[in-house]
Amino acid sequence: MSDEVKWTKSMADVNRDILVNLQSPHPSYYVALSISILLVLIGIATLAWQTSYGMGWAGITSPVYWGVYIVDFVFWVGIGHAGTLISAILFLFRAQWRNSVNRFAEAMTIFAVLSAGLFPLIHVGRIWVAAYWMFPIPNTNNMWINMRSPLVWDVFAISTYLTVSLLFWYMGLVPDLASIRDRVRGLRRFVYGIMSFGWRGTAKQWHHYEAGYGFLAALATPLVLSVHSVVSWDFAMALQPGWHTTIFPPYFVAGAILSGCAMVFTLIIPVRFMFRLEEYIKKEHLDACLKLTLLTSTIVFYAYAIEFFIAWYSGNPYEWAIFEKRAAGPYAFYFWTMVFCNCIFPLAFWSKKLRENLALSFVICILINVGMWFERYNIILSSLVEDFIPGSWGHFQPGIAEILITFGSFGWFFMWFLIFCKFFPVVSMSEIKLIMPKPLSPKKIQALSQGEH
Amino acid sequence: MSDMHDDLDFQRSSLGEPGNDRSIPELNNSFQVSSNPKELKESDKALPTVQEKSMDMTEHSQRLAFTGGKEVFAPSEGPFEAPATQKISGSLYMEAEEIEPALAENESDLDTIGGKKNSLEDSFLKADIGRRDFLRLFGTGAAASVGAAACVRRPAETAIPFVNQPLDTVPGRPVHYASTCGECSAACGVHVKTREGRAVKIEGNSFSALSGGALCALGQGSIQALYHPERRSDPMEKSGSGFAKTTWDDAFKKIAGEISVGKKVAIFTGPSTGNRHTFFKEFLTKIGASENNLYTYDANPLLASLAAAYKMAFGRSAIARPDLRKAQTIIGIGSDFLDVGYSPVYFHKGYGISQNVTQMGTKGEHIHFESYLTLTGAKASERHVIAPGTELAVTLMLIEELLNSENVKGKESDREIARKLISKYKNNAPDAQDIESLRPAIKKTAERALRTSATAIMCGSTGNFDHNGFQLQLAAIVANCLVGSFDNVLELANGWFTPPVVPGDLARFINDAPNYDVVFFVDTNPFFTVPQKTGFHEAAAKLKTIVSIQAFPNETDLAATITLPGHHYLEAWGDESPVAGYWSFRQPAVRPTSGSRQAEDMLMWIAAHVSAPMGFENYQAYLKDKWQAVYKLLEDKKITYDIFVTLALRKGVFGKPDRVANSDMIDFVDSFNYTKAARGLILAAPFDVRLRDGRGAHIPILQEAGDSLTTVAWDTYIALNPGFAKNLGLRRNDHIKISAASGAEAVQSGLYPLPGLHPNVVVIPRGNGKAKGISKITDDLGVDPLVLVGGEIEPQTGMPITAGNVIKISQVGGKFVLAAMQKHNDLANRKDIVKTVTLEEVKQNASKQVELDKVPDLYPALVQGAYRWGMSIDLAKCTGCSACMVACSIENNIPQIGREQVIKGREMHWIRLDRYFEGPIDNPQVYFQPMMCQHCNHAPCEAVCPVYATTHDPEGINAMTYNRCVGTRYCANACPYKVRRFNWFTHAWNTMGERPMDRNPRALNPDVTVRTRGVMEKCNFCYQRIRAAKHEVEYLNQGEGGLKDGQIQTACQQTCPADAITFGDLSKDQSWVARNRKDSRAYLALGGDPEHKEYGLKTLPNVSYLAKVVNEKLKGSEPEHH
Amino acid sequence: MSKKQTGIVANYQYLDEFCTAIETVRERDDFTGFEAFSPTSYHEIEHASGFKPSPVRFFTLIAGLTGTCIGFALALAMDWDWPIVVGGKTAGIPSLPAYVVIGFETTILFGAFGTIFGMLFFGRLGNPQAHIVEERATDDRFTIFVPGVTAGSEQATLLKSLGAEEIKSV
Amino acid sequence: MRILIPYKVKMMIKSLMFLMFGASLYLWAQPSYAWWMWTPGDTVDNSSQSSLSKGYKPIQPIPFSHVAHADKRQINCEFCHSAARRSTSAGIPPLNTCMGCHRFVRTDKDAIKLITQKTEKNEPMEWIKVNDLPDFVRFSHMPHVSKGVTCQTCHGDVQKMEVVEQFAPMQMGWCLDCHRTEQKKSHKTTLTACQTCHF
Repeated sequence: MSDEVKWTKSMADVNRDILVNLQSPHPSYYVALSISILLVLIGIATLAWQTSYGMGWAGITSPVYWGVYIVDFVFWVGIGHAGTLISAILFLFRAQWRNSVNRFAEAMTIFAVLSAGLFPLIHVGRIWVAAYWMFPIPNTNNMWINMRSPLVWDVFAISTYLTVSLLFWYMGLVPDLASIRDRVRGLRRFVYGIMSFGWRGTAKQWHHYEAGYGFLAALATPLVLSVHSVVSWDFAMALQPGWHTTIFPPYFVAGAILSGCAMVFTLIIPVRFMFRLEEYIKKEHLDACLKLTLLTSTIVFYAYAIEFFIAWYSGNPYEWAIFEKRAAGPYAFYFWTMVFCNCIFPLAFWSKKLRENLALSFVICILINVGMWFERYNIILSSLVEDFIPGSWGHFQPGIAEILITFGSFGWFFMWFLIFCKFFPVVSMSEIKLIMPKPLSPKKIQALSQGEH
Repeated sequence: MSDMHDDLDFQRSSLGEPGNDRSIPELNNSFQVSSNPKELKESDKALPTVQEKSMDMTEHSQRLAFTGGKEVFAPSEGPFEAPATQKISGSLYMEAEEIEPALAENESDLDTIGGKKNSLEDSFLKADIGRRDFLRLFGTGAAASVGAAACVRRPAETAIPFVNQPLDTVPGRPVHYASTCGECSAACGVHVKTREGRAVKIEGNSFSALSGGALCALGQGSIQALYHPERRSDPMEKSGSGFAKTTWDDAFKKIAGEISVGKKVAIFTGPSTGNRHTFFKEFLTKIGASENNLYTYDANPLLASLAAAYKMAFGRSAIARPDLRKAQTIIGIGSDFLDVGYSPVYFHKGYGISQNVTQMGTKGEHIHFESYLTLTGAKASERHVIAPGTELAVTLMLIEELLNSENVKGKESDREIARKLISKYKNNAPDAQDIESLRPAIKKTAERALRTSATAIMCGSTGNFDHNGFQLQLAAIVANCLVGSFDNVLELANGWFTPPVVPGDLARFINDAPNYDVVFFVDTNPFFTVPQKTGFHEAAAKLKTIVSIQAFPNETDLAATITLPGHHYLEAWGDESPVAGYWSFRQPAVRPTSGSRQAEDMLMWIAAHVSAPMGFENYQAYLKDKWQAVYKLLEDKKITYDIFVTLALRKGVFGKPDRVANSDMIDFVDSFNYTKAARGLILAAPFDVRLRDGRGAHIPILQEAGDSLTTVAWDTYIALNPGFAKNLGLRRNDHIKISAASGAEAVQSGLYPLPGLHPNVVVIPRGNGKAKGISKITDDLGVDPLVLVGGEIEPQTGMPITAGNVIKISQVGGKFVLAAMQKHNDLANRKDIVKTVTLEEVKQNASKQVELDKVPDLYPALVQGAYRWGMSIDLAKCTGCSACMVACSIENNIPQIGREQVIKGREMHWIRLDRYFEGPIDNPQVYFQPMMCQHCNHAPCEAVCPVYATTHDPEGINAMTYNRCVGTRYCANACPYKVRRFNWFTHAWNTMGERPMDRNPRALNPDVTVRTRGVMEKCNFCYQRIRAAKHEVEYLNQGEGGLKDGQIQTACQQTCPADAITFGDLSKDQSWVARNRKDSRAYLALGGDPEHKEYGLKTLPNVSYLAKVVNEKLKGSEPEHH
Repeated sequence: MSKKQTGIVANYQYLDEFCTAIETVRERDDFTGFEAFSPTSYHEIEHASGFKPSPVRFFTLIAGLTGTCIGFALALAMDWDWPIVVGGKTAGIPSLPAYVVIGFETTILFGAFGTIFGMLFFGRLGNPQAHIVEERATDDRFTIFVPGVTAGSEQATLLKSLGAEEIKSV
Repeated sequence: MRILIPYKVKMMIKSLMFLMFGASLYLWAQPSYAWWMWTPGDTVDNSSQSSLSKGYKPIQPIPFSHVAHADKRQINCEFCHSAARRSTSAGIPPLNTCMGCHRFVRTDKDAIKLITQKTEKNEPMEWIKVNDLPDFVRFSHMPHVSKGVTCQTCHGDVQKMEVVEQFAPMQMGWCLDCHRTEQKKSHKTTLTACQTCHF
């Protein structure tokens, strides 16, 4: 694919252009950062308020015991998926366009998982004992945790995912940090020197690095597929109609990748603008990203359809009642928002012309993010509101705490992301050099072009 | 001895000996500690003068002394109160701080209590702190932090033993006191469970022949009134527009002074069948007034109208006692005898036996005619909706049809009166043509009534007392004569009901009021329950002095010039004789908790100051004297008087039924006047099932339990026929206004379209809409439909006419969201939630045993412990009275959360009463299903908990470990029954809700952990009771051969008046619950259809249901009405 | 490596010349201890250097398998410590299917750590005093460092002849 | 392009952010303190803190000596703590139990004078609890005493203690040590069931 890319920059420009963000980003960067920090502070204050008085300040109620917090959790875990997908799976597939976006896709993964990781804690009723029970040492109770609970699987899956993503991301960063080290002086040189582990870039290091990177990618690949499967088991393992289906793992993974790709795209556009990376994140790369979005969108479309089909085909009255209500009940708005945003609008990406229209694509990707949020809202809430016993049916309306904390989590995510952008190369410098035209001597080029003819 | 119970068993020796002399637990305070009755009297008398300082002491010691090593009380003061620190120099507690005196509630507290230093005490206890604070801070379990700087925290709790431990008190073990419920005139026997002097639970007295161990919701909830924080502790005197505190002495002297002026004194009191009215009469004569100055009144029109009707028909002051156990056919006409009749528990018990579905498929019949849906009507095997106001017409038509039948029973003279009545009625039959369409049904009913050997006809409701309300009772008597129910089902000659009120007294009082200077209003609230237009309020306003003696502040207090806080019935002496000849004694179960006094003692004191002493030291002595008469009934004189009192208390009811010869009916036809029923939209204002006439309105649990039919809690709903509402373009929760046809009076509330209503009837329950300023619970809550009622008073009964008024509806606009707990009202075509069978099917399957536990499973069977606890709920018996919900809440310290939170759906009831409508919307089949934790053997909730907070007990219980719970709420999601409850707030000190329904720590059950916010909770089969019984048997060797079936009763089962709930050991084949599980009607909720190898969710609950028996199975359900 | 080695640095602009240079010098005895630096990892350099497959993979394998064992052992040990019945299923072996997730996750986690440690170990990373011979080596230049020789030596001449842009001594 | 923010504005923004951070910390800190102090059932938790409780030795209102009573004079534990066999609580003796002897014995001691005074005034003695379980533990003395567990097993040699102190950590793991051993012996499955102690 890189063959088609028209590079205007050469390898020599890479470091200079990309590291420019270490000095002076566009002023809009500061605006974005302060908004994010404000949101985080609001979220923290809301959480303090909620924790000191009780979960009642969120809209969750009986029978909707899981609400927006779990929606956010699944949403953020989903967002996190694209990063590892792009860096690991596409690495194994040797899809070269990933080299231009993988760095911040990975960063996005980490910060999204950081956001996601907060939500189980925000969600539990007794945050002050939850952490201790999960790691019960010293174990004065002689009691451990229930390894049969999908929530414990979640803890393992999410923490493994975060750790492995972090390792993967950091491993990719090491050569770039060494580049920075070699470009700065004083304290910064010292700090970056420590962070780069003393990377020197010898052929031997590169040799082991490549091997390690490959194995890490190979390990991360099943992880990507498993994390959202495990998250989906939180639902699929419960008896709840609308949750208790075997299609959930692949369905969730596809949805996660869809939302992740859309989020990558949503982030590329402003980052590309703020850090003037138009020459490195090329239109062709964006195009590839949109194609991936389209692919996952169609998978998700299929999953929605098959979910309905199975609900009908199984003949389970409880199951079908839920699906009937999803499409035509009081929560139909969320359902149709989800269908339109995730399945219908992305169909525009079939057209190359529309794909090239960045503004339109940007809007559609934002809509996909909205749609994916509503997908989780739809799955979690519409199933809970009306399940088996009609006498227990209820209704749900998000509470003020949930809304503020959701915004807070967006602030949290963007805050870390923006801080990352300021201090680390947004584009993987060592990797983008790989996909740029190789620095061959004019002799060699001549020889090659002659060989072609 | 008693006819009902001849055996004198002392089996329950674990009960405290509630003897005459040890009936108040003596505690450590400056009261005289006495072991003989005389001294106790002294202390009772001494109470007012010493209570100020010592009460606090008592309460705190009651709270603190030996709560099993645990303090379960949540601090009531508030979350952020600064803790005190105390100087303790232990090995770990290096830091020591002086307590700041400012922490005391006020200076005087310190001066009087903590400030008096004791030099000896000083030498040992280094820190000088006010004891009050010491107790308050340490005793509340709040933990004073010591050595915060050292980061070591140890809550220093104190253990305060008795000074003199009463003989029957073992710290940590409950003492039960037998007494009699005082919430209504039915006088059910109760056992009050006390722990270290605190009453923690009221249970029905299982020896009581009347209530049989059951109790209604109101009786269960009344414990919350005992410890209600808004009870007054001081007498109040009117000053200006408000009230000012005064002392008892001043108040008494003032009253005595006013009385001695002209002796124009009257007493206006509530219903009583015991010695209370006698005492009042004696008091009145003693101070020189007439005994006719006693007026008795109860808002329930049934009491007066029945008394008046029987007086007219038989010339006796007696009400026939419907012994429904014997009835094979029960015919109800506009009656709600099960929910708010005049003895709901007694009727429930009889009804349960009458309507019991035997394994052979037989069951009593119940045919019901009513204009709006009641719990009684919902239970009927056949229900007919009639136009409001036509109850009498229906009864007369029934009489006509009975007469037409050749099998008609009854004496010839009675038939003659009936014929005369019918001919009179035929001549001016105002409503006959309206109900002509019902004639086939009534004819069939008449035939059925005559076909069976025992029939009871129950007429008249508490709410629908219209112009014909009294005549309806007369007609009912005639009808009952014609089916031969007198002395068959209706006991009139042998143990009849004593009328608790004298008919006509209200009307008489309105007339007589100008003659009086001082009127005592004792335990009655006519200022709320009598409609404004009757003139009662105006008449009363002219009185010079109104003395109001109430256990809880009410509207009468607001209208009074002097209010004196009276005793809650758990603090009071008393007696009732609900059935003539039978006596139920009432003794205090606790020391007065709020500084109140016994009403009769106050009167004695006043009498003494008017220099007309009553001759007794106190009311206790007076009663002991009166009870000598009952003692004389006892033939076995080996039993001393003291033992007799103990025995009588324990038995609940004691005595010998009065007997008279059967008398003939008097011809009353000439004074029988039929008033034509009003046409148009008619108001029905029945009592709320739990709040009754408003006497339960300040009890949070009763508000929160909600109406069973609409599930509306904390509100007054306006119920309309759904079709009618639809035609008006109204939907549920629309804010509507109901106004009187003439006049500006109106009430506004939310609309609830309730199936089973006649289109012409509007139901607005009474009980709420109390005056502002009485209680924060009732402020701005609900409306009182009585403002729509005209001022007419029925002449014979003296009762205000509260029904049959024409009203109109208008829309206010917008929504008034009712706090309805159930959002969906039909079964959504789901087959394995509520199952129904017909009697035919029961007959066919008589010999069949179902095996609910045989479900294919991959996993090996679990290792079972010695027991497998299980429960069975008979849906054919459950009447939806919701006593179980209340009992469960009280037993298990379940918080009440208030209207706003109920609207959000966060009610905490561990046992939920699901109600479903099925079939035609105008006359639907109603199913009630108590739904609590099903204790699944394959519980979906357990496996998903990350921290093992909910696990499977080897004895079959789905255990919930609160302290382990982190509140992921996954279990609640996984539970298909949705019976888990989450603590959204710490309700004990949550100030977020708008009403203080916080639990008073004193009323908490010390055997059950109080849950904090963020913790899941649910039914645990009252494990505290299971463990107590097991320990009793295993370690105290009480009861040989292990636990007996039925020895452990869960709170819900214990109180169930319909005996719908069975609890026991499923591993014993012959236990009651195991047999119920094999019954042909047994099924598991969401358990599929095991007969066809469909096992549903395969959760294998240990709770099984017995299918409801219906006349015909309904194919599908009517579209729901939202 | 307390003392910095001295030697010469040859910078190359072009990848092909750099590869040729590596291929040439790695056969020669007088280039012992030479190091080749590149800003990114071109497979051409790896081929030119003639490396054997990296032993990092054994780290991954062993650590991964250890993870699997630890995952299952952790779950089973907790069950063995207190077998608690939930959902009608006894703890331990009958609940093994549920522990697959735990085992899987620990496999990945340990495998990832093993890989990283392998990479760090073989790459001699985590070295705070790394000898940075040429700063442009992480930017756009390919560099060969030959220790213990001077700028005027035979080796320097050879490197120059192989296309080196410049020769510096460090 | 680099935008220049005036130094003062920068400092203002900085201090504002600092303040907000501080405020949010405070918002956190206060409720945290409140949970710690006021959450019923959480007051004594299973964290390592309460293992320090072992050896807790508060000063009691009077220097009551178990050595003098239980050791020298061999008064049986259950003579005073009489509820132990039949109740959840072992019971601290009421003052009249003390006065049974001390009406006549050692009346000259200050401590005895105090309890005499208190008895006369009908005032209770306020002992400081030494062995205190959290509210959510429904411990019962009855089965333990009835099954022959000696008092000393859990409370230590109280008869040797001049000032009573906490002998055992009284934590769940410590309870379980016995319960598990017993369960292995007796196969009584309820011994380690959660609901045995928590409900």
